[in-house]
Amino acid sequence: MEETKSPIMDRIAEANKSATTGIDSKDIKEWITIYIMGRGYKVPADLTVLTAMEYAGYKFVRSVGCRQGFCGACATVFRKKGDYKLQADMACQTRAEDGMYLVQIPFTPAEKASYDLTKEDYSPSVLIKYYPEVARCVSCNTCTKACPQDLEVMDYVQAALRGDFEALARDSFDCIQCGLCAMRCPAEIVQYHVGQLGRRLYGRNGLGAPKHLEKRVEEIQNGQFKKALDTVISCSDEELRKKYTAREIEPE
Amino acid sequence: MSAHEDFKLLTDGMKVPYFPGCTLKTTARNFEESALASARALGIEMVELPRWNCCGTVFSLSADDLIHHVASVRNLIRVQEMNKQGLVNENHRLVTLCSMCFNTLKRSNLRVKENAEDMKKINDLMYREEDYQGHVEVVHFIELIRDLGFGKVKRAVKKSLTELKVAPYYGCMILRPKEVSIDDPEAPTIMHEMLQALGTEVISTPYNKVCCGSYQTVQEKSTVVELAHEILTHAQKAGAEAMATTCPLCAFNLDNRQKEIVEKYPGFKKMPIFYITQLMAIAFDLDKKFYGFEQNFVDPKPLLKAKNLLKQ
Amino acid sequence: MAKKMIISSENEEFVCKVSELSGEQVTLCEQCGTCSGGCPVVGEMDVTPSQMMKMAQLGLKDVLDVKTIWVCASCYTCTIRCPRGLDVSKVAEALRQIILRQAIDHIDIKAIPKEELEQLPQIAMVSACRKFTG
Amino acid sequence: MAELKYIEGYPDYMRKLIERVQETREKRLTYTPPAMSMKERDEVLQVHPDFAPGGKRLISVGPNKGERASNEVADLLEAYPLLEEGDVNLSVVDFETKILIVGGGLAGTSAALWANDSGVPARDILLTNKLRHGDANSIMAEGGTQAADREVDSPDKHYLDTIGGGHFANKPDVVRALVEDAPLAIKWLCDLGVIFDRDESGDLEEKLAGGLSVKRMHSCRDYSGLEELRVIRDEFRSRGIPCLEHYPVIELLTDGNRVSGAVLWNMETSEYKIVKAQATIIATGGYGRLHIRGFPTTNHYGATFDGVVLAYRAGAKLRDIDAVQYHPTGAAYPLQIVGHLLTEKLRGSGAQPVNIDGEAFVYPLEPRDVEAAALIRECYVRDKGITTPTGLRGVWLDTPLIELKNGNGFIEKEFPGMVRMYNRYEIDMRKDPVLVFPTLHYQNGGIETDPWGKTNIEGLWVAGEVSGGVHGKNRLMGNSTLDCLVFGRRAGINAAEHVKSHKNSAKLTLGHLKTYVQALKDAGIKPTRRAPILLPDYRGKAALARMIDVF
Repeated sequence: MEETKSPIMDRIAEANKSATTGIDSKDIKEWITIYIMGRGYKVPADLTVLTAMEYAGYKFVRSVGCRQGFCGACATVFRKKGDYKLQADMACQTRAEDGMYLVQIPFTPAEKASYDLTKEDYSPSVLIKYYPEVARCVSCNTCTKACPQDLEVMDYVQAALRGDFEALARDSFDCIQCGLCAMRCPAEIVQYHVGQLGRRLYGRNGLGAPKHLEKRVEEIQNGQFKKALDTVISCSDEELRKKYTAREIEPE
Repeated sequence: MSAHEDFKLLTDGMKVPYFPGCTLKTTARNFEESALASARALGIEMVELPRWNCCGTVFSLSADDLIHHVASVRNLIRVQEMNKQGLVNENHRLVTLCSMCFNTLKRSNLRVKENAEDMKKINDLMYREEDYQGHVEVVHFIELIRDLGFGKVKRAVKKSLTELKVAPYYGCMILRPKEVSIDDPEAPTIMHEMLQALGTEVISTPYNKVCCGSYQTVQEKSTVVELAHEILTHAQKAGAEAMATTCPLCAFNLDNRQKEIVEKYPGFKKMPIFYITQLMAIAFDLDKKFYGFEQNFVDPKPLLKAKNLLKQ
Repeated sequence: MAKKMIISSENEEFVCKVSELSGEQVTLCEQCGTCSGGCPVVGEMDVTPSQMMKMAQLGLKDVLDVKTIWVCASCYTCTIRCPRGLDVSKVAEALRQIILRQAIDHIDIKAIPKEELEQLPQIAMVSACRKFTG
Repeated sequence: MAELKYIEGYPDYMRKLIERVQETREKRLTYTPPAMSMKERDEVLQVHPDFAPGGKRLISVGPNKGERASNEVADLLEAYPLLEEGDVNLSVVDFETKILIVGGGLAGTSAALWANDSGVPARDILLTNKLRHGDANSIMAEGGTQAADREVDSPDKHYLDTIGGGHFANKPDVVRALVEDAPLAIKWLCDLGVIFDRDESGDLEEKLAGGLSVKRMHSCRDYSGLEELRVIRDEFRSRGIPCLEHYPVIELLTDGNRVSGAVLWNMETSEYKIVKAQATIIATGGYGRLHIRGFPTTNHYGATFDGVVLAYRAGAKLRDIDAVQYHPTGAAYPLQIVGHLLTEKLRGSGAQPVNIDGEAFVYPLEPRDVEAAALIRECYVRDKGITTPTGLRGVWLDTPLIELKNGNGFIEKEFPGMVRMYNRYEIDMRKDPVLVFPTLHYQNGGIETDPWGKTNIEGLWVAGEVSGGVHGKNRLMGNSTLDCLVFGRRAGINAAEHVKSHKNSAKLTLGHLKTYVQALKDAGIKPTRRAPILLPDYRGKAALARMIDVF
């Protein structure tokens, strides 16, 4: 038995169509042509490369993930009309432009070293030990040109080479591991794996263990909060609500 | 030496751009720390490039190869940027400590200076950077000291290393090829003079400019063991108790590889290998923390203790 | 008895290739042997530097198979002593590059044992990679 | 409209509307609309999608028969399976493993690591993903993870915040496990190398958030979820634990009322694989991509409710499945980021919702559901919303106010990722307001769990957003990544103990399908829908209409 309909919700669903179920052709005013793997498709203007490809009929299994620029799955290489430069970006974050020639990189083949950080000491030689190819870097900065997150990729690879963990962690932090830098590196370095190992070493050893955390973990393991939790759990629903509304909030 | 007296004023407050190189941040940190401290003692402040990348050693010799010079030219552009930020007052020189960085940077610099077309191609490739103008001059640390006059070094010495018999070891990169050499490639004297200024007894052998095997240490260790053994034993026969060098790779091949030398030549007596700046730090009686002996493979402390040159 | 050699256009092409890549006029070498005498690692070589220059002059392709070009430590002793002003180290580099540019690396950096890699300073790894990998 | 002319990221007509916002900004610096009274709240909630009529109905089959759920959820629970008994040959087992983990976000990956740490060798664990390992909702968490590890804080305070936030509907013993294990989870992450934000003294920097009484949000700049996941994924890969990508589970296998394995389906070759497992842990996340009531979503492409559908058909009990969480400020322009979450901290730092006339119309920090309802009312009841070129409506979020109130550079420092995101489209959020509209965000309920991740079905564990009971009717900020870490760990440990003490003798059958399909027929449900749907479909109508299956 359907509950009564809500007209507002229907109007919302209708208005949000372009983000939920795809656009109907009758609502579109401007059209552009993009070339997906060389084949031309007429698609609405002002779509992302991802939604434009979906409009054209592609149902993604690969080359898609979060759809919001976090996961790096929709790495795309493209040339704009009349521009010789090869560009790279996230399909979900790039506006489809008229005359754009594009192809997606569904997977970047990359060797990841296996390591147990409890057995490694905190020294630059660990990076060379697992990724000796870092020494092949010719500082040509091609990786930086490929990075959709505008990171100075070469800088953090150089930081890895000279064992500057802090600079490596800072410059590589916003990396979403999309693989575009590794695809274009003439020295065949997998920059984001090097960044990952370097950041973990820095996280473990460069920052120092937070003091109060160790203490609190011990307290919990010694059952120091057992009593406090027992009491609050045994409160009646009514007592709990009173406690909740009465609790004071720490100032900003 | 007196001609250089008036230099004393000139050098105080000299702030010169300094290119460290990757190895001076890792296995050769002691080279950098002793050098920076010794330079300060001489009134020279070596200001590290705020942003730099590996020099891309060894200088690529193929006539058509430009990509391998991009690394060096990019560092020279960083010197230009540094001068604009007013971090230094020595605006056209770049000081290096490691001989290999010196050689690579200087040769790449010469190559683009002498070949406008190569310069343009490299500048075009690095369209994200400003263009390299070609005004930077790459200088080695001891070359900088020589230009200031060894008299200044002598005056800064507080504890003369008179008891120490040291063989200077030049290696290849600061002597050869001619267009980058900081001294006479066949009969160099610059390190001899530096060691004399520090008060040591200088032991000279023809082997002080024979190659240590350089990068062969990665793929053909035996080559390095043979060469290092020759170089070390000749110096010892001439009475040397220690050796001084300015290249982290020579240091590695002569110092760390003594482990393999002893395995092959059991009779071999280990000998400490110093960076020349470590000897400067001792002679200038600087704080112990600038000596960096913990990174020397053959422990130099017993020898220094025997010569009562070691502060307790 | 002298060894009979036929110099064909293929050899000539090779001579031009080596000259162009090294930027050196290899035919100028007068075989005085100074480079071989001064070379610190000549003991490890199967063909001395001057013999290498001779093979380059004659355009003999099997100079690409010699151990010499991989034992060279680029110390430039030959370069400063050559009476004809030839840069022998550049000829050795040109021969190496002809091989490396066919994506045939001379060393496999991933095969270097981990304990060894952990010790080698950056300067050794960077220079070895430049010389022995494409 | 003629060819759209863009001026600094906005089409010209929207640029003119922004001028109105600029005109009233000065006045609004000192004026903030008062918070609503209880009566006003109830009144505005009538337009909130979770309360507005017509969105829900009673489930007609399965363990939760007779309970209310969103129509989209009920549609999937009442859908027919993708395969019948005879379609697959269950006698040939492709993978025999001790622990099968379905879903590779924070929960699944933690479960695998902790099972491995509890003695199950890597080769006896199998993690399957529908997309790539790690492309999950987890990596989009920006705010961070809660844990009561400061001196002034304690797990019981965290307990009270969580229960109060969940409208007192959470399961007490489960919340206890959550708050007690929280500091252990943070410690575990630190030891693995996660870089949490630190204050000057080097201690963990912890922030406040909506509904929290004490500062206990641990963040990693604004990539908290991503940093946590990529580190534990790196550890997972270093241990060589087997992992399948693009291999969703399309049906569980049971032996009586025990889960004994699953049927996997290779999305590229369309072949199925049979997995026999002593323990199965479901960690498939939420259901944002169902676009409940036609709302955009913050969720990733694979959030399609598969885990709950599979478990429900095998007899698992659900809890609080009616509680849908909408976040009031999802980006509404440009299309590339529609639905993307704009963290509550923007309003906390001074940004104000503003309508087309430049008026502030709601107190910025109302509870999430009330704030969302107010924005909807402004757009669809009072028609004071702004329409984007593709038809969406939204209101302005006046972010420049933050700079005026906290000083220049505050936005750049506090929201670096967001500034970069908007810069991509030439929009400078420090100078111009951004357009927002509520977005579907979190599945509060799910498969009921106990403190050890166990469900009412033997051999089946759950962890993360797919589970029900931890968050009651409304999840607090920072409790989602925590839920994944804590119950990923507990499910992993508990499953490991189970497999070490039991022999793997179970049979593989699809018996539970027979009873379920019969129940559907009895309830008069025609086989028009099939589930799990695996992926949403955004293909253009035109292309779909002319699509034929040739091979």
